[in-house]
Amino acid sequence: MAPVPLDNELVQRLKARFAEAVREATLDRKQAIVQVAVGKLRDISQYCRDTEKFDMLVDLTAVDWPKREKRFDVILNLYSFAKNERLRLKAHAGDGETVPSVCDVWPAANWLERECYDMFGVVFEGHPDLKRILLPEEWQGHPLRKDYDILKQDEAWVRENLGIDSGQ
Amino acid sequence: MSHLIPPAIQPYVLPVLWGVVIVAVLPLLAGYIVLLERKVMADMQARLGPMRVGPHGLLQPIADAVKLLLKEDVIPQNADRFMFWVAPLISVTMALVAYSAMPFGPSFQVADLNVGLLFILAVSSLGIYGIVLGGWASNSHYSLLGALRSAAQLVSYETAAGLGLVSGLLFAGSLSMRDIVQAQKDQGVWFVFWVPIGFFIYLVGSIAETNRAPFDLPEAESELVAGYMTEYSGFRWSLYFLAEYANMIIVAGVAATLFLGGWLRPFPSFKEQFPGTSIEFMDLLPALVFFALAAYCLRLAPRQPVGVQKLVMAMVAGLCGVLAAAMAAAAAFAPEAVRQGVFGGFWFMAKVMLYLYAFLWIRFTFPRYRFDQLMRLGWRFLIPLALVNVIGVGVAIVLREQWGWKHPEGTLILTTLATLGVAVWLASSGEKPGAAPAAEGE
Amino acid sequence: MSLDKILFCFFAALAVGSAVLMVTRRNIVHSAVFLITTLLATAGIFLQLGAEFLFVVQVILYVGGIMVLFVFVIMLVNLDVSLRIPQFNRQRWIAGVLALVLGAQVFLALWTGRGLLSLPPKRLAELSPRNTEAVGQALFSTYVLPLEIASVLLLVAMIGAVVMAKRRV
Amino acid sequence: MADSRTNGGSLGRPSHVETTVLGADEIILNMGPQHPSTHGVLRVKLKLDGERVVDSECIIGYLHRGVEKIAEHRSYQQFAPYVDRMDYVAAVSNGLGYCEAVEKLLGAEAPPRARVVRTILTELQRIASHLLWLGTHALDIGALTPVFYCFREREEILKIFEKYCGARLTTHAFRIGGLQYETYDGFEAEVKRFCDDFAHKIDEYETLLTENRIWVGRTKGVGILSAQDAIALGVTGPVLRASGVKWDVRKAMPYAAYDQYAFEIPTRPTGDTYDRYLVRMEEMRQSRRICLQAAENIPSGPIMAKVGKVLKPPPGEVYHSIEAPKGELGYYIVSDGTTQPYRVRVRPPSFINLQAFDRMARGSLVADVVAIIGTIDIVLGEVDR
Repeated sequence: MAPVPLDNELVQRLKARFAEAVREATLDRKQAIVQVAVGKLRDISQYCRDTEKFDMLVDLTAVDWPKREKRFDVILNLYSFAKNERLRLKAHAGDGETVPSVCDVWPAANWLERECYDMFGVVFEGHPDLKRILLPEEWQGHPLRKDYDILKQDEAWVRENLGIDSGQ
Repeated sequence: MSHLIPPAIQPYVLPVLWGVVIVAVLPLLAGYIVLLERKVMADMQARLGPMRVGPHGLLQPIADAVKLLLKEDVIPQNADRFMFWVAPLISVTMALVAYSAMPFGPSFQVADLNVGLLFILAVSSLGIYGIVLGGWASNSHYSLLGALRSAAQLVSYETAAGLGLVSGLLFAGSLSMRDIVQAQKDQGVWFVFWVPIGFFIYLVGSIAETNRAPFDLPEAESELVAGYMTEYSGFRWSLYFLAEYANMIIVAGVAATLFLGGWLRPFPSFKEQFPGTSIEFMDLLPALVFFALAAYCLRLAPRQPVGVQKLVMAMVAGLCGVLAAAMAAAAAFAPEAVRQGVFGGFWFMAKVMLYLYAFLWIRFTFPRYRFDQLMRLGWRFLIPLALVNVIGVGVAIVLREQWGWKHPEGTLILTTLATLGVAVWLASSGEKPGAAPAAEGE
Repeated sequence: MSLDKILFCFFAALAVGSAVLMVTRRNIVHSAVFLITTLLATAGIFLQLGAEFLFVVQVILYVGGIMVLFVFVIMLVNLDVSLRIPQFNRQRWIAGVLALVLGAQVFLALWTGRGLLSLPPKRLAELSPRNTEAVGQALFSTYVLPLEIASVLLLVAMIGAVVMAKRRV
Repeated sequence: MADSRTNGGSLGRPSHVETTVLGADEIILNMGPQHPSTHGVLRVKLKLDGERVVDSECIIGYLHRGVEKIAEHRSYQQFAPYVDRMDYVAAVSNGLGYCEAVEKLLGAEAPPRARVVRTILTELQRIASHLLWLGTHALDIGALTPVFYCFREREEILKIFEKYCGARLTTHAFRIGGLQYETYDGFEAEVKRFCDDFAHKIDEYETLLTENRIWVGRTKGVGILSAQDAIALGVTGPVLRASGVKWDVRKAMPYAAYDQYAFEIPTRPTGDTYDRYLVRMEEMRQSRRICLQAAENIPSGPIMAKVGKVLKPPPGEVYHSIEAPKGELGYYIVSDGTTQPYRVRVRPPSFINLQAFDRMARGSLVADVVAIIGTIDIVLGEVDR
């Protein structure tokens, strides 16, 4: 059940609208995934919400592929009440490359993008206030990156604020 | 032995004696009311409550007292030490002073001021300083908010409660606690039956004045951790606690005196006597109550797990038995005065306990008001209601005094109904719940 | 020296002493507390003179009502500010002179009327046992007009206060 | 009410409720992280204008344990117990979501008997979670008694869990591919008995609260969340349904065995605290219905699908979500063909619902904040993960 290419009306409409910004569309475990150009992410989101009625942003997260030259997958998980179907938008983003924020499309993105920035260091452009949400403000490093070892931590911060040498 | 005492001191002997008795007994009483409260709460909440210390937790209050005495007494660093130290004293002193005019029985009263009722109100209203100053002195925001809340709450509900009392006072025609009870004796009816609404208003007002749920915003643990008591610990804290329960007993006593006939026993007209003797059945009732208690404890005693607990339970049973015997003896042989005293005290405390039970019942049933709702209830519902009630009662009395209506019941029933109508109207004309302008609160 | 005298001296000393302290404390809350003790001491003197009603009114209205609101308001305002403002101003000489004059007057008055200074032999309460009723009678028969005027005045003040408070909201 | 003013006026020294004067009447009031009714280590910064909340900020993360990072260093089975520690008052639901997600990733499917048992346990867990919510919510608003009744019934449910899998709270009840344990004798009977008792018990709670004037006064019109806002903010679960959106994963995209049972999705029009209360009460009744139907006939057969000892899902990704008591609980799992997930993303309902707190709290009174925090029904273990 490897991913198979997907070519339904939705994808065609998307392709028609955003030409090559729609990189590829696949169907993995019967779930639609559309990979788009990171620059167009916001416009496509806008279109998906207004025209395609994907009115809820279920989830926004990222996956780290350090070996790729654009290491991050930014993943938007959309749901449409009208059609009762899900759509996953995926955009490749390099380290330090800014990703357009979708906060103004779905307010729900606010905290999700903050968490994404917190955990991966993906910078969202146009986010009202992009700062760490789960980790302390002054924390160094982004834990969910693959090169961030599971035993690693911001020793300086821990020593300074918790008064202990190591959490482990 | 009265000749042994120099005449200059003589008038002061008995009051001092009573005072000592009150000060000595009250903390114990308060402790056991706490136990009662915990037991009632547990019963209402499908639990057992304290069961460890002594059989059925009978020794819990003593254990608590010891714990509180031995606890470390923390004073916050930036607190105003003097105020922090003196505030609980104010609370508890005022609460105790108020007892001096409280008639526990026809003879058991420290001093019968001719403004007794006002005196009690006045002094117990001074307890607020203990709360406000304590909250301010401990220099924590929770405390301060609690203090200010309770200040505002007390001042506003005193008005309502006072007006509720007035409706009863109009019948008593005196402020002396003793005369009030006497008036009810002469008129042959407890005033609660004449001004039920006045009683109700005083009930609500007194709950609010003692900061009990659903009006316990000053110590609302889910909002302000413990209100004005947040920074207190150990003995000072227990002083506040003592003051709170002492105040509860005071308001209960006032209600019992003014509305429930004080030390008068129920059914005064029922004078059936024991065949052949001059013992009235009603006089045997207290003895029966204690006897039942004794029997119950005796039945429980052998079931206690530990030997010591068996012993304690048996002792409790014995105590109740002795009391029962004493009551019976009093009913049978004691001279009139003693009998009056004993049974007066019994019935008075019985009424106080009844009133307190209502407190607990309400506390465990209702959620807490929001502050603006509380204020609205006080100012927009209770006070207007109380005013209408007082006016109505006044009219009824004028009808009786001036135009010689011997039977004011009719007018009083009309008054009550009219007031109820007003109450319904007020309740319905209040704004929608929830949408609350914070104006009244401030 | 009878018990009455002792009590009287106690209350008087308490009143005067705490009055002085009230003026001299820097912390407003402390001043308020001393004002309260002053009022209570006065109330005590009333009680000792057998005027229970006055005593109760003093306690309920001044101590239990007005002063509570005082303290309430004091706690609403920022105390740190009040601690910094100067407590005494420059006119202490004038004040001193006036105080001397006043003191002289008081002393003179006391000296001339020293015969009357002794406390009444027996407690007034025993002369007029039910002075509450007496006060009531007096208020509603002899002095009914002033009473009504005063009450109307208070009512007006109350309504005014409510109106002004409402305007804020 | 005076307190907001006093925050500014009182001696500005540190304490649990730190306050600082901003403008004429603007105050910052800081609740938590140690506060009796922030349900854990939530910290809320409120900007007040007098008594009104004009702005609010939730400061979270005090309980962050890096669950998603841990997942990447555990095999699929090893990670299963960790999910119980997220929403620790609804561990069974978490387990169900994870197991089904991994099954989807593997292309496997639990046998029918396992699915029915899962449904029963999950619905019981929903009732237990809602009971806990009801008790604490009522306690926050000052009703002392309901919490004990709620725990009484919750205890029954936990006993059933304990008898089934040995654990009460963090029940690692399910396994990838089905169930580890066969149901014990009398399982159906006990579930049925519980459901029968519960019918009366829930009326008992309602007699304490639903008609109670004070309760209505404290909850009606408090923390209103419109349907548009709810959708825009991604709110799910009872909070969404109380705003009038008739949506439930169990109906929209049935999983486990929900497609076999008849149950209603309760909704309410206005979306205030009172409506959320009613919706959750009704949900408990519906869950009871489901349990009864399911317990009627549990199909016989195997309880474990053939998934093998070592799980090596083919490369790829899957998103699977279930209707947890708090809302839509989703798992987004990426596999790189090894025995350990390459990435596990949890879509935590509490986290996303909490985001709506600001929208609910604005314009309400300080005293309502406690009620609003309670009505969102968050579990900090899940918010912070």
